Amino acid sequence: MWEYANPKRFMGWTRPVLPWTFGLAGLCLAVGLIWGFFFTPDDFRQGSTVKIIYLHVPAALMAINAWIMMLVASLIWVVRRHHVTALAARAAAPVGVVFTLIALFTGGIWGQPMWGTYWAWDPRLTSFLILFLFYLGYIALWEAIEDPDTAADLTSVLCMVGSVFAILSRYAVLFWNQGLHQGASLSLDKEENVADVFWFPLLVCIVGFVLLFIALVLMRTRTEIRARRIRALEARARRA
Amino acid sequence: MPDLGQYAVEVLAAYGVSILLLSAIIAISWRRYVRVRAALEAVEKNG
Amino acid sequence: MLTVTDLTCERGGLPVLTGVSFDVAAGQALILRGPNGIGKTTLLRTLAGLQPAVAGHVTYPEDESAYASHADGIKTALSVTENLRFWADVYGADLPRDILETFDLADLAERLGGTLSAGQKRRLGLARLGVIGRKVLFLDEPTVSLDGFSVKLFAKWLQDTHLARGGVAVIATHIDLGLAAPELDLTPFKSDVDAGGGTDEAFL
Amino acid sequence: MIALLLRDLRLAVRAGGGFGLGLAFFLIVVVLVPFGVGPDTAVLSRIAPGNLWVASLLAALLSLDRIFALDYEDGSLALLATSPLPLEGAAMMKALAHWITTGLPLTLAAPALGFLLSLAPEAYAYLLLSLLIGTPALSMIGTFGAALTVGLRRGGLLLSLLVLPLYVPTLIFGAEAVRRGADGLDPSGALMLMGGITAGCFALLPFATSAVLRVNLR
Repeated sequence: MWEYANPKRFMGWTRPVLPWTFGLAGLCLAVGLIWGFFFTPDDFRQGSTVKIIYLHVPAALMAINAWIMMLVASLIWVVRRHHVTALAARAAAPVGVVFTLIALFTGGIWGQPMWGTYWAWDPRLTSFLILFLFYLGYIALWEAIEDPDTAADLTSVLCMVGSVFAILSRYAVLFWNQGLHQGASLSLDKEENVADVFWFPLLVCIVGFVLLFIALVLMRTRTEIRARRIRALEARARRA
Repeated sequence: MPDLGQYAVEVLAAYGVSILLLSAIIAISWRRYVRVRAALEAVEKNG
Repeated sequence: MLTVTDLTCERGGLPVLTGVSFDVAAGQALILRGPNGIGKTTLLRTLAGLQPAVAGHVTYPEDESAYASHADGIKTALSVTENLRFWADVYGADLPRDILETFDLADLAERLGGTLSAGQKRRLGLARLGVIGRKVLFLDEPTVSLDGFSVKLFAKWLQDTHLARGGVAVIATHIDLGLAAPELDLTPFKSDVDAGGGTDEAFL
Repeated sequence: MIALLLRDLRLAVRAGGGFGLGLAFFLIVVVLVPFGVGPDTAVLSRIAPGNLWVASLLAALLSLDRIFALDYEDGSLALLATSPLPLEGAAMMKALAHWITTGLPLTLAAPALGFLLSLAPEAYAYLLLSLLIGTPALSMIGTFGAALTVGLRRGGLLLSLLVLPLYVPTLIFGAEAVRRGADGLDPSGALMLMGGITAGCFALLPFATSAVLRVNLR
């Protein structure tokens, strides 16, 4: 299995996979969002704002999953030193930032009709704000370090330490403010509360977001591998 | 166009901004993809 | 006492030296030669354990090595004696009574590190090696900014004290220290342009 | 290891600025707050716990980049890494030295500044206690951040960006403990959680710090 983490092998198998992933992601997103936006009824309590669920929930889910993927990739890099995993973690971070921003923005907009204010220091929204800061620090560290292996090592350690502190922050924030988030109607862990009419398009959207994330990470990882190869070739040319 | 009622602005803004952000990350990633691919081809041709 | 077999070291992701092998017996020194950029510093840092070797083995008695780089690690706000005492404490050693005389620092004992000249700082940095009492020394350009007299002083300490006690030293230098020590020219070990190893290999 | 601690403390005293600068910064931030929010003592008293905590956090942040930068530049960090001293221990001593030169003075000065913000009288003990328990964690987390950025020429701003999110839990529990104390509630829960964070930081972060330092010395 580790064979596929060799840069050349990775470039090989991702080339045919990439367009299919993008195509499927686009299809799922188009179907899910159009279905959700045009063909679902309004919620009797929330009115049309329930339509935000098709963006908010998948984005929030993927914002966290992107970080978890970066954590796993960092661990693999530290243990097995497979270059592709380190570069994939780097490639995933900006995508995670975009998902986090979408989750924050749609959450805030949803807050206006629900809570009467665009921003409330609700524990979940606050946690996403903190996650956003972690993403920024991670990306900034990658950008600041010249040597790619040093950068991979340092960002991996930061990702691991950051994960621990992100979880701590989550609990600290809960302790600090009990919150306004009405989990029952919109969170996934209580999916039985989401009526089927809302659930199916939401599921399609989630699949779409997952596929879009995979496609973007594959594409960006390919870019990172190529950039790294340019660097290696130039370093060798300088020595010749 | 479905009737969005009193929250039309909020819902449309959520969709608009989200799609804009997604398009932006796709566009940026794609642009860099093409550029780096071209740069690598140039380096490989010379080397 | 020090055995290096088939060592490959890298700098910036590419191997610079391949297949370096040598032995240094107790009481012996080895002088590393080679043009700038050949990888003398890289080799010494690899030997000292500051960076991992790409391939090969380095063996010497555990907890017996010390490394001295271009920088002396002198604290400008501490006096000469305080600087030395700190390193003695870190290594759990006593400050040898004649150490200041050996390196011609007796008159400067209470001077602050920041007020020393470049050569005086270097002598203080070398005196650290006399304080910590390690047997295997990796010295990178130890005589930079030393005058002729100080070079002799250092060579004398190395020969009469360190090597005489069964120590070992690997020294990268461009000048003649006046030691009866074998020299190793690193030029033949220079890695080929397409040599394997190095972290960049996966991308080439 | 004690030798390293003593050396760092001696350097901080001799180089000047070590003790004084952080404290002066703390004072200035606290003095500026009333200019920003107005002189109403009721308002000031309500926001005092959070203000004192945020101000001391920023003051601790100020001197972080000096923890390793000087040792890195003059080469003593590489010498320390090849010395018999375990680098984990060195990292912990560095954090301890930073705490003694900044965290401890801040803790001791905080009650005096509490008067300026008309902190509720019941809260003084908890302010002192929470800072005493919490500032060591700030120093240890900061030492980790300083190790991450030690090889960078202009790492100061990046260091703040990396460290501040890590400070969130400590800040929340610290300020919460003082606030509960001021409101006459029981702050022991917050204090205990913060103590747990501090203990966890000192148990785990030295390893992360030394790993990062070795990478940066490569």
